[in-house]
Amino acid sequence: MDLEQLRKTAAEVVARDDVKYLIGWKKGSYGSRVAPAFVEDAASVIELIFSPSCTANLATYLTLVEKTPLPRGQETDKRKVALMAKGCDSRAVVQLLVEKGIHREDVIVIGCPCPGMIDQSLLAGKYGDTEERSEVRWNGKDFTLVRGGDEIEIPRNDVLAEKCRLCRHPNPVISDYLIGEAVKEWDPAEDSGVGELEAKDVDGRGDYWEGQFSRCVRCYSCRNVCPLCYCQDCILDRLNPTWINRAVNFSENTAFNISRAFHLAGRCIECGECERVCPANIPLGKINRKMAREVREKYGFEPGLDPDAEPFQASFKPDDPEDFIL
Amino acid sequence: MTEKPKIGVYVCHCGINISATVDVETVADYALKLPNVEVARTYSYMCSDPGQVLIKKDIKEHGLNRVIVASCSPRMHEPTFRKAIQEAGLNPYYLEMANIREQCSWVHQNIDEGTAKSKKLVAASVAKVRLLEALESKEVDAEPSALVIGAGIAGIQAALDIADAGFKVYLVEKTPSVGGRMAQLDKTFPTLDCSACILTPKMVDCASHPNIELLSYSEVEEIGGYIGNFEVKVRKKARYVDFDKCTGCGDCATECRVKDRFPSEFDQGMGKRSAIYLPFPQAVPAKYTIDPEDCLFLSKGKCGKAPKCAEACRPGAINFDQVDEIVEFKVGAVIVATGFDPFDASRKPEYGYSDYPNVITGMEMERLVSASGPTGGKLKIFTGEGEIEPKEVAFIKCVGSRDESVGNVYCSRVCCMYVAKQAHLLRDKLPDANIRVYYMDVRAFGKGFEEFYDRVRRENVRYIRGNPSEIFKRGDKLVVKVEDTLTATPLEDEVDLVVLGVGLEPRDDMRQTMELLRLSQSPDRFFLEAHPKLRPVDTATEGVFLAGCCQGPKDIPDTVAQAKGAASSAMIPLARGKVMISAQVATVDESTCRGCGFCVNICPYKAIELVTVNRYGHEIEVARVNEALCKGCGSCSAGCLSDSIQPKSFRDRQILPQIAALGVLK
Amino acid sequence: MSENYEPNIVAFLCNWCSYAGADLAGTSRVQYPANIQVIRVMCSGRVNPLYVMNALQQGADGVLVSGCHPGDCHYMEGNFYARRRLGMLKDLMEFVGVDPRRFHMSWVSASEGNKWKEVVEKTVEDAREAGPFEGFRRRQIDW
Amino acid sequence: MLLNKEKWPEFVEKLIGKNLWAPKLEGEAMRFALVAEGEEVSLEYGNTRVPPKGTAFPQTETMYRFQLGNTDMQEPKLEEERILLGVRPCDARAMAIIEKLFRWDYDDPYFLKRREMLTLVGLACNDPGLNCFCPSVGGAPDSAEGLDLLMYDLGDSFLMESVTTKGEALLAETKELLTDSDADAVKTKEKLFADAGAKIKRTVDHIGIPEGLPGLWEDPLWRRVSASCIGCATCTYLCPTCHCFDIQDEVEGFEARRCRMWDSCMFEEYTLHTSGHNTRPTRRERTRNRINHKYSYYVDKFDVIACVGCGRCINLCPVNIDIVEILRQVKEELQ
Repeated sequence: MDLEQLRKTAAEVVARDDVKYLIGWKKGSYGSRVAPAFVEDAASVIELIFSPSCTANLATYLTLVEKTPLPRGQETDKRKVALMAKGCDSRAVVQLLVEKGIHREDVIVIGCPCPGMIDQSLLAGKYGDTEERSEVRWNGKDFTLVRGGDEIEIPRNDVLAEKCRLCRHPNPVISDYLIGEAVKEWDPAEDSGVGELEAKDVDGRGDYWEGQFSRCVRCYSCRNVCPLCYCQDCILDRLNPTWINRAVNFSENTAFNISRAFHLAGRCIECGECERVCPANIPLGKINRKMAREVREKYGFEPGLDPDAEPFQASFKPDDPEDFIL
Repeated sequence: MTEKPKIGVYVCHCGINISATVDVETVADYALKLPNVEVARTYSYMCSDPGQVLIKKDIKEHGLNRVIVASCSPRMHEPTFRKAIQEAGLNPYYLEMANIREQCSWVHQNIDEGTAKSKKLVAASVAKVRLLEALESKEVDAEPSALVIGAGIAGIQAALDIADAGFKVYLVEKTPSVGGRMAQLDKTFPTLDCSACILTPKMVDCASHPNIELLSYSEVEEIGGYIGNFEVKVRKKARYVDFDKCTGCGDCATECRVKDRFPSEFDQGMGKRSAIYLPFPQAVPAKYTIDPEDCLFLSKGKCGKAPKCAEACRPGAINFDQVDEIVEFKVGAVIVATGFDPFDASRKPEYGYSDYPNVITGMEMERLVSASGPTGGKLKIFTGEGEIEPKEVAFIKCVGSRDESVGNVYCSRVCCMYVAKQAHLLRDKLPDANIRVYYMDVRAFGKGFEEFYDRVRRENVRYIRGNPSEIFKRGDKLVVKVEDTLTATPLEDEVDLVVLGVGLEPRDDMRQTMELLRLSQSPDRFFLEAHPKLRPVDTATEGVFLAGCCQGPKDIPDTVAQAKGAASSAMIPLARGKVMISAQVATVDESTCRGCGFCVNICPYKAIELVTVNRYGHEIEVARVNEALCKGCGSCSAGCLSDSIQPKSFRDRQILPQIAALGVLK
Repeated sequence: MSENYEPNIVAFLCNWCSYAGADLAGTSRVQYPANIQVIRVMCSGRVNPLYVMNALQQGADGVLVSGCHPGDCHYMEGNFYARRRLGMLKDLMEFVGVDPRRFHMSWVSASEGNKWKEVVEKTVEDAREAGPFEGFRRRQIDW
Repeated sequence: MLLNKEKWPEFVEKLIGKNLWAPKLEGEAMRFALVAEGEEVSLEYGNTRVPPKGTAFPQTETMYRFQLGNTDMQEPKLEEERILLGVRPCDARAMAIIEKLFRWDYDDPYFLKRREMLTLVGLACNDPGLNCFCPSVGGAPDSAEGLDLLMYDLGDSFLMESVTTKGEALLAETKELLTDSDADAVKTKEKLFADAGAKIKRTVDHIGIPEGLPGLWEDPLWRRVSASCIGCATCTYLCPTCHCFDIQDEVEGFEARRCRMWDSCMFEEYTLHTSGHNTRPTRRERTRNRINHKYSYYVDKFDVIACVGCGRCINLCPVNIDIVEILRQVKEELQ
């Protein structure tokens, strides 16, 4: 990744009068963590980075904008927002366009072709973690961890995030600027996580998910981090009617997770954020990927690729599968 | 502030229809213990006058504000009880019915089971009725005009009736002339009237009627809106002939450089026309049209030194620069009279229609026997070798009808009689010919049909029961291979002419019309009526009616009758000037709507649009329902991720407690 | 599993086809198991797939959704939406461990009283085989 | 007293019958759970993912049950006594800190009854976590506050020190497994835990912060530090001192219960009024509140910082919002 080019482009973009800010990544507060950066002026572009730690999908911030009541006479800020986007992030942008969550003219996509991201917990688990800042870099085939004065070579598959192992779209599917060259796509690994579960019988899967969902604390980080969960008022928070009780127990947690997964069917762009942020380590990605695969294979649809597509959940084909109908 | 629900539960015995397998007293006792239930009673016939009086009296005396009737299907008596509680001063939508007859007492025999299930159904009704809302039906103004699509006999008749009643009619016809299929027919069965003689006056009438705006050579492009307020866009295709200047003299066609080179659609391709043409001599309007594909000047850009038609036209009506024109107007009702297509006989290759010129269809026969047809009414048949006057003629019925192999299971209803009629006409013209009709059944069900069939048989037309399997050529004859199923004799019948009694099929372009008006098809692929018995001219789209063969095969009198029916139905909103729109429509909570537009995509009635609203200074998009267009199906709601769009009376907050009651209670 | 376990089935029927079909079964005095209780909606397209989950959570052992045959929908397309949504839901539920025998969908027209009976019998039988729903039922959790 | 590690399984066995809860590995994370077999207990952990506050302050708690349209209430029976084994000192301190709130203007029966029935057996930290900063906020890897009994891992044995009579009772019950401690053991302990304290690198200088925070009400730093917040409850639900709850009526059919459950000030609806007005309309105000509550309001009211430096909110924040970093910036603004 050419940081020079990134920062130059970013400076150019944020200097524009019609741009509010740029959302990108900067170094985090410890270890090899990164944090979202909101760059408002050209001087601040120096903090922007793009590294294998930039696993998060920043597209969620496009819809997290809080619209508090404006004093009378005050105009809304209609300036554009620029966003650094990897392949998966750009799919979220496309899906948001499909769902009118954002308008094309309101967003500038700074496409970042993505050679694959790391899973911080894998890295910490296998290579330890430090309070002092470190950095992970791409070194062509693998990763290099720069910590203290040391450079540690890390085999790619040791710490590659699961979503990246399965990735089919590492290059941005939409962009206004492209930083560097498109990366060569790799063969997505077989989705063994989903496959193993499918191999179980239905009770086996029930037991598995009971173990998982029982741990859910309903912090809603999975929902809040999801770029496509952008309802003003989520039905899971609703009291009239109450779809899901607030009580935290296996029953409500399961209902919550089924609802969440169902709402994302045909919409999820497999950025893996829900699973990454879950403090209870619930493998939510498995459900989302399972549904994404069903949608792809049975219905021939893949979300987040075509801004002009009809939303999957709001369309049908006369020959949709109906083998399950009596 | 919503008032506290006070519920009355009325459990009907329905004579012994319910009480034989449901202990209605136990059900009522149980109901009385449910939350907010003030009164619970049973009665022998709740729908009877005393039954209704009982409810009304309780509403007044106990101050009930919700009513549950546990009786028959709501599809049966919901309107009855709505009316009853309304008469007692309650909003009619404060009613819920528990179907303990059709879906309980009649289908379960064990009284314990029936009683237990009835209790749950009543409890579920209590759960829902507490949360129902008062609804008001609204009225909107209706445009006092109608659109009729298709100007065959059905469209013409419907247009004339509506126009005669004093309403404006837009009559849209795709082809250059009105008249449709009936204009192509020679005589009509069983009366043998001259088809043209009875039709042409009506054609002329509809062109000259002050209330009819005839849009010939035009197609409907778009229909929006709803009953009383349809917004219509029509494309008037360019004729390349100035409509007002053309006198219909025909000099242009005579002079056309490609004179009589093209198969005439009207003559089923057996006659020829020029590139500039009048479809048939009696065409209305009597205005010439240039076929842009046939015209040398329009298709190739060059026609000699200059187009001869333009030179020949004294009024100077030829205008090659003419373009399509879009006409927009509003109507209150729409009649679809788009007709049919004759079955394409080449889809039965075993009959050799594509191979042998002396295998012809019934429609071609009509043109052949017509005095105004391509042969002037003479039966000259080209066999491939030469022209003959046929001596041996075979008719085959049910070609493309009652035939699963071509996907048409239905009977086309007219073939039996038109074949009989054509056999009769042929007998007139060829007194010595041997005429036989191969048939599966003869269905002579209409007025005068059986008599006519008898007459034809007496005229020495032989009816042989058998469905030919193949037609092939042997020498200069056609061989019809068939088994006479009455005598179980295989035959190889040598003939000069085979007439295929082709059936009627839905029009090739009907999908367009379906999408325009959101109509459905019945299994036979013709348009689906709202109810096969009681609403045969209505469609599921309110304000849209069907006339003629687009709804199913029909003969002329049935078509005219249905056209008149459709016209009279269409005139109801026009005459009232108002239309009632359903109260059970979807409604949007704009404070939670995220403006994704899923509902807009889903709505089959285009009843939802995204509008920009100001939410505390921010411009945001939210969905909005046009209540007049909404039918309350609720598909939008199930697709709404934020639960923001809800059909009234079937809201999630009304259904979820029902689910809970059915699930939890034992 | 209890000897005399009777599955509790909640069914969602569209007003125009399946509810009418169930009414016809009644008018024709066709007999079928009493385990099924119907909630009438205007169109199968109205059935929010989460109703199915909700019904199981709230005590149903099986759920049935029934609508018009494709092409026959009173609202033209509602059943197509229902088919797609509920097909997805079925896959999802099965993946998270809900026995597929607990959820069925059918097309029953207004004239198919006998088909309605068959559908009910199949739904009840399947739910019976699957046994009482012990998954994420709300009642079992600390009420 | 000393417990030789060879006797550890026996020690655990003895407690199992007494409703013993201890950290268990669930998935990839540790969580307090009921122990059925001794082997399930694991003390190889930095800290549990979810703090044990739920044992006295359950995430969901039934207050009473009722029927719709009926005023009769049934209260649930109170849970039995239980022992929490392996509580980290920070989490135990947190219990003591939130108890102040639950005893404040009136005694909260739900919390106090449960708290009373708990015996907390602590385990001092030999190896504090990456983002631990307990010494900065009044704690220590071997703090005994809030505990009934504290165990120090000395390698081959645990040094057991009772803190309360409950702790003493427990030692008495297990005395056949214990041996008397000696000066060496105490020395080892002191050395080990001085070292443990020294391993802690992250620090917060809170001097002046409680008094200073109100003055930074409109400071731009709040927008800065909250910009990336996604508004989830990870930081608050996993916080051992966060104690906010919401009360809801849950209805099923015609039966209902009134219950209370954890709430989070990071949720939009936390301060949403029926009118639609929200006193903390954006994540800026919510983040500001979280810091103010812990480092100013609570200090003002109870004279203690409502943060024990366990580091969970830092470790698990999806977007690397780091309370140590925020407090550093606060301090910077104050100077």
